[in-house]
Amino acid sequence: MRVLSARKLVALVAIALGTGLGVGLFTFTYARGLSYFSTDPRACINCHIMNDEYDSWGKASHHAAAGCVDCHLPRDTIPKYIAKAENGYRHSRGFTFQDFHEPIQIKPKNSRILQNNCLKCHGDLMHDIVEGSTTDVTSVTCVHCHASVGHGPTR
Amino acid sequence: NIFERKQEAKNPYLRVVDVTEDTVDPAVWGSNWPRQHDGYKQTVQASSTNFGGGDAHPAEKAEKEPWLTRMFAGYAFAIDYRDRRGHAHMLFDQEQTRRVTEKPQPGACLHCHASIIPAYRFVGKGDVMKGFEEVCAMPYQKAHELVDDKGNKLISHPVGCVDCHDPKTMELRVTRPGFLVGIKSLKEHQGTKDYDVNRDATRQEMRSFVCGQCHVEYYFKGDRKTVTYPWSNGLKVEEIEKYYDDMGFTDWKHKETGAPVLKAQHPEFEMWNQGIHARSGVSCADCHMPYKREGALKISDHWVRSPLLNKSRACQQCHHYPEEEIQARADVIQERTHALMRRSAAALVDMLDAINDARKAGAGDEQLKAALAFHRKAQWRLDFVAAENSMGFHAPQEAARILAEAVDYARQGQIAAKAAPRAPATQPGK
Amino acid sequence: NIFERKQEAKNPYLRVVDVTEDTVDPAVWGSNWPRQHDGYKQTVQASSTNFGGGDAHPAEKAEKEPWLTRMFAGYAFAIDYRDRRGHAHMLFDQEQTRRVTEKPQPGACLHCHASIIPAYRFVGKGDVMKGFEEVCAMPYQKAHELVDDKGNKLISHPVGCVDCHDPKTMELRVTRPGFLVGIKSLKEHQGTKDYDVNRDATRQEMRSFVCGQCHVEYYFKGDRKTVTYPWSNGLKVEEIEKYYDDMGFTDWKHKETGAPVLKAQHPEFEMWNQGIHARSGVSCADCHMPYKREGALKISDHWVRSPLLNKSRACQQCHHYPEEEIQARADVIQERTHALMRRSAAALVDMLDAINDARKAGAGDEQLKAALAFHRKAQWRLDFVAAENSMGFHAPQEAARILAEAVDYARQGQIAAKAAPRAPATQPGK
Ligand code: HEC
Ligand code: HEC
Ligand code: HEC
Ligand code: HEC
Ligand code: HEC
Ligand code: HEC
Ligand code: HEC
Ligand code: HEC
Ligand code: HEC
Ligand code: HEC
Ligand code: HEC
Ligand code: HEC
Ligand code: HEC
Ligand code: HEC
Ligand SMILES: [Ca+2]
Ligand SMILES: [Ca+2]
Repeated sequence: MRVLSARKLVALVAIALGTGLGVGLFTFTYARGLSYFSTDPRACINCHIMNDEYDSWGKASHHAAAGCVDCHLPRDTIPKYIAKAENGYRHSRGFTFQDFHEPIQIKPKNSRILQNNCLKCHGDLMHDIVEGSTTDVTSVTCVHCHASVGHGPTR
Repeated sequence: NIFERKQEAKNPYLRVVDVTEDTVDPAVWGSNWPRQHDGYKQTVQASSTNFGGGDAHPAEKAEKEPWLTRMFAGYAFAIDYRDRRGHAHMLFDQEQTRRVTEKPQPGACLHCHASIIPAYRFVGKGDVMKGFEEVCAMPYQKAHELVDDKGNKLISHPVGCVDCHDPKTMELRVTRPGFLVGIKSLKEHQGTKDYDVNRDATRQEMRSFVCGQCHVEYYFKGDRKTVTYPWSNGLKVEEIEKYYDDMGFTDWKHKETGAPVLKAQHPEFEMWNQGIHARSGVSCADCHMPYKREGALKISDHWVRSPLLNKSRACQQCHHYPEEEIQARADVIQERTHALMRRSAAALVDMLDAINDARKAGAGDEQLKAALAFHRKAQWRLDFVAAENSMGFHAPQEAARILAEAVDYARQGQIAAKAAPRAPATQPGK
Repeated sequence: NIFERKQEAKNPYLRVVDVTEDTVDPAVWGSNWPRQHDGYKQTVQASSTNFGGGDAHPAEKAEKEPWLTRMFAGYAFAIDYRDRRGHAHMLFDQEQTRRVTEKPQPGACLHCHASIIPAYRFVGKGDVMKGFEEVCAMPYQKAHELVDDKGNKLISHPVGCVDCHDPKTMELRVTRPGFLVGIKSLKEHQGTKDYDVNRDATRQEMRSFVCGQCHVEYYFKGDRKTVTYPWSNGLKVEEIEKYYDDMGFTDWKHKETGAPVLKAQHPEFEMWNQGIHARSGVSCADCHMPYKREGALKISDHWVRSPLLNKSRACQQCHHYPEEEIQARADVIQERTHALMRRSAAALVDMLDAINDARKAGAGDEQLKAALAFHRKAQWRLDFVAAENSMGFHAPQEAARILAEAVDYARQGQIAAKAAPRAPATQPGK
């Protein structure tokens, strides 16, 4: 492993704290919890449970434009690492205990991250239509019409 | 939560002119929002589909569906009842219809055919609700010719930007008193007190509510002809029927049978509400005003029209099938509905014939009581689907269900008429 | 745990025993594919939903729907007609039904209730088609007791692995002669000559065709009682009716009215074909055998049952709504259908009464001709929806359409019966 930058180290601690609770470092390292640092989509399929999303991402319109983290993690550094810790904890826990809801469903908080990321790339084009509401509950969400951009049609 | 962007309350649009609550002319708004205005102007264009309206000279509906003339016997709709067309024509079409030129109509008609709120405000001296009630009660022509203090006509435009948008923020809002009151009564029925649509609705709901201002069943309440939406028992066909039955309301006495019947008008909002799209949060604007890209901007297409003329934008974002397949799906639904509508109409006509025969043979209102009650029920249902403008698309199974009931009641009416005692006064011992 | 999971992902298909075309016992296959076999075994379990079958002691359908007894007057279904339940019970339930114990039935019945192809092959001396025809023509008990050269019973298992899977490749395949012939005639009608389902169907199609082997409308053709699927005019209710009308087929003479009526049996495949799911390529297996994850493996759930018992896998893969919302959507559809079914049934019963009255008053077959023709049409439609097992879910608008027609024909039959001349022989001058 390469020497970690200070920033990443801080993040690792955050993740480890989250992950440590009830799961233990074994899961985390064996299942490549560190892949949460990576922006390489292949990192996400260190858990086979993400295979479907990976495969479908590869066939959907954005695979050349955006990787998993571009859509699913916040852009700003601190929020990003908090989200990584939170999700890293939950995913590791889920993978170990196999007690999550299937089919996997995006959580409301992660939906908002997603919506923000659409706007990160497409905000200018969207200017007129989203004005005044982006991620609040009364907003018109992008996936209402574009549910297939990340992973192709689901139905 | 920390990674949510703070919402900016600033006004986003660059404005070159000022628009206010009194700016009814869309062209003025057009200087600020030329793209939306361009779309809006397109609504003058002729356009039509298998079942959708929109010709330059809209046909009489009875040309394709001759039974309508019998269904409406004795009512203004038997004189002149045409296919709808684009928003730009709504005021003109109302002025010209023989329902208005040959029959006295109230100012109430203008509620949905003109950019009318400034007129209400003027007449009500600032109180829109009061003005609304007064204008409803005026004769149509008098209301239409209202002028303000400077002698300028108050009513001169069809639905305009100000009817759906707050001129300050450009947010969607509902302006029509009929809807404000109607939705409140519906929400109360559903257990929510003091519902204020402009305060409590979500943005996605507003994308349907602005249309629900007009695309609804209505009646004129009382002598003052107040436009009213009969929703306090719910939006389903039998819930609205109950509303009318409970208050003993009737639109007119059917000329052939004498039954006290109801007229259903364009219940798009009510029907859509029973469908799977509404359940899935798909709004009127999603299909009828889909987003379109113009250069560096994405905007809502203000050319409100049949989505089947615009399938790539209106349907394909959600349904990834070729356009032909999308059209075919709509066709299956609409053709099933149309066949059932014809079937119900045939039953209705048979019933009318049977009642007429019974009358000729001497049966009176008393003997025909059961038959006439069936007539009212059957016709209400058939008309509800026929007057709804999507030919069943907005709620396919619901439309079929309503027509099934229409058939049943019409045939039962026919049976009751045949069984009605003839010339009863002269029958001895019975 | 994670270690195990990574291992599992590697080799799913290790065979420990050999299976052949003659291996009808699923337990043997179970040694190779224990997960699928575990699911298969679950089909013994009792389970039921609002409208779905599955109790341990399936109720007589007439308990909930008493009108069925009158609809089936004079036919075996009036004696004993229960809710369906899981696949494991199919052979037992057939052996036990009073339709079999009290009425003579042909070997044809076994076509869909047993793992029967080896028996056909044996009787046909290698020719499955020939054996099929011969077994159909035998009396039920004789067919059921067939033994092979060694004296082993040939028919002892309900539907098993071999009925849907090629033992060599595990690929899906259709084995039932009724379906092989039926789908060929349908494809021919649609313009495709010489269709061979096992050669020409796509994998996704096969995921429905294996079920269409049995979940279909059928009749026994001719004296030899050959199981036949009446599809050569198409799969819609009126297309199948035309098939029967053209050949003058009738299942039985209705005991009350004497009308030559038809019996509809479980037309799931036909109804599904009219729905939006079929159009969208959603197969029976997608909903009734959804994928489930067992460790790192994804397998098809072989516990074939109501998808409403398994909404997360059966529906949420495509519809991202909470389970309660999915249930509510199904409820709306099924309740609408059920209400319409009751409405048609009431109309049917009124018609039966009217015909009975006319007969009592002396009307004969000649005078009742029109009424009896309506009876046949109405009953066929009502039964088509009632016998279909999804209470309208597989094609909501189509089910409502069919019921609307049923109401119309039943009421017209009632009218015709009331109008039928009474005691005609003695009427002078006519
Ligand atoms: C272009 C944006 C985009 C990219 C890139 C992307 N996704 Fe997604 N992802 C989405 C959208 C949109 C959804 C659906 C959200 C919804 O239904 O509300 C989603 C949902 C998911 C879900 C939840 C399952 C579900 O259907 O709700 C998972 C897991 C997931 N993505 C993983 C991944 C992985 C792993 C990658 C990279 C291989 C990836 N995503 C790349 C946009 C994206
Ligand atoms: C440690 C194994 C593992 C790795 C690595 C992993 N995931 Fe997941 N993921 C899971 C599990 C298990 C779930 C289901 C958890 C749940 O639903 O509570 C899940 C759920 C999700 C969801 C939907 C649920 C939610 O939290 O909103 C998204 C989106 C997602 N993953 C994206 C990703 C992305 C992007 C990556 C790579 C950066 C990734 N995953 C890497 C195991 C993993
Ligand atoms: C990392 C940047 C990025 C993110 C994040 C992103 N996109 Fe895109 N998107 C692109 C690029 C680049 C294109 C292709 C170029 C173009 O047409 O503008 C594109 C194209 C599209 C298109 C047109 C092509 C198509 O698939 O129909 C849509 C719609 C779209 N994006 C919606 C979304 C939505 C919705 C999200 C969030 C769920 C999202 N995008 C997230 C960069 C991004
Ligand atoms: C109500 C439906 C709807 C919603 C909500 C929606 N879109 Fe779209 N979007 C459309 C339609 C329709 C088009 C096609 C426009 C056209 O073809 O002119 C489109 C086109 C696009 C395009 C491609 C433009 C092009 O032609 O290159 C992008 C990118 C996009 N949308 C992103 C988004 C983002 C980001 C959001 C959320 C802020 C969003 N959309 C919300 C319906 C919607
Ligand atoms: C899912 C898409 C969808 C939604 C949502 C929807 N509609 Fe429609 N609407 C259609 C289709 C499709 C037609 C049939 C058009 C045709 O026959 O050409 C139609 C027809 C109409 C028509 C007649 C159009 C014509 O050209 O004659 C009106 C008016 C209408 N809808 C109003 C509404 C209103 C008001 C709402 C919301 C309360 C609504 N629609 C919601 C798809 C939709
Ligand atoms: C102020 C009343 C009013 C409002 C608000 C309104 N409509 Fe209309 N709409 C009408 C009238 C009146 C007509 C018929 C015009 C005619 O035939 O002259 C019409 C016609 C239509 C047509 C038929 C167009 C054609 O080309 O055949 C459609 C579609 C439609 N409206 C949809 C909508 C939708 C969607 C909304 C909301 C976004 C909406 N309307 C809002 C009153 C209204
Ligand atoms: C509650 C709103 C509302 C009221 C009140 C209303 N209309 Fe309309 N009108 C509509 C809508 C929406 C349409 C378009 C849909 C359609 O044609 O069914 C329409 C269509 C029309 C049309 C064109 C199609 C046709 O029917 O020939 C005429 C003419 C018309 N209205 C006249 C009138 C008259 C006269 C009155 C008063 C007696 C009236 N309207 C009251 C909403 C309304
Ligand atoms: C019948 C109702 C109706 C009328 C009339 C109407 N609009 Fe809109 N308008 C809408 C709807 C619905 C939206 C979508 C708003 C949303 O999603 O929040 C919209 C959105 C807009 C937006 C925001 C950007 C966009 O395109 O989504 C602007 C700007 C706008 N309209 C301008 C106008 C102008 C200018 C006029 C008059 C020429 C006008 N509107 C007339 C219903 C209407
Ligand atoms: C914003 C998304 C959206 C738009 C736009 C949309 N639909 Fe749908 N449609 C749905 C959803 C959601 C369902 C319900 C099924 C589901 O939950 O997946 C559905 C269901 C349907 C069905 C099957 C249900 C039925 O009523 O029989 C048809 C047909 C259909 N849509 C056609 C259309 C057509 C035609 C258009 C364009 C005029 C359209 N849709 C526009 C989202 C949409
Ligand atoms: C989109 C999902 C879906 C598809 C595809 C589908 N079904 Fe169903 N099916 C259902 C639902 C939902 C029910 C209603 C279950 C209930 O009432 O509990 C049902 C009911 C049934 C029942 C009665 C089940 C019981 O428990 O009583 C049978 C048998 C059946 N379907 C067979 C089929 C066959 C055969 C096919 C293909 C030709 C098929 N289904 C296709 C969803 C589906
Ligand atoms: C060999 C004939 C045959 C085949 C093949 C077959 N079924 Fe069945 N199925 C039956 C019979 C017979 C019953 C009724 C058993 C009983 O009630 O004893 C039944 C019952 C059912 C039930 C009701 C279960 C319950 O618990 O109530 C469902 C659901 C069902 N089948 C679906 C399917 C599906 C889906 C397929 C294809 C994957 C399929 N069937 C293939 C003959 C068959
Ligand atoms: C074409 C295939 C097929 C044939 C032939 C067939 N069945 Fe069935 N049978 C089924 C299916 C599928 C079900 C489950 C669905 C249902 O109950 O409607 C079933 C259900 C049953 C049931 C349980 C429910 C009930 O009806 O009480 C009995 C008993 C039964 N069949 C007896 C028979 C008898 C007796 C015959 C011959 C006269 C026969 N079956 C011929 C396919 C068939
Ligand atoms: C009523 C039909 C039916 C019966 C009986 C049946 N299967 Fe299947 N089986 C299916 C279907 C449908 C699939 C999905 C195949 C596909 O998608 O190509 C399947 C798939 C499989 C697979 C592939 C892996 C998977 O789970 O998708 C195996 C292995 C399998 N079945 C074994 C068995 C065994 C062992 C039995 C007997 C215990 C059996 N099957 C009985 C219909 C059936
Ligand atoms: C493999 C995908 C898939 C599965 C599994 C599936 N659906 Fe659907 N469903 C669809 C599609 C596709 C449509 C049509 C609308 C569209 O094109 O988006 C649809 C439409 C619907 C509709 C609206 C149409 C109608 O008939 O009213 C309902 C309700 C529905 N589905 C319920 C269910 C339920 C309940 C289940 C589980 C028993 C289920 N679906 C399983 C894909 C699926
Ligand atoms: Ca009315
Ligand atoms: Ca039959």
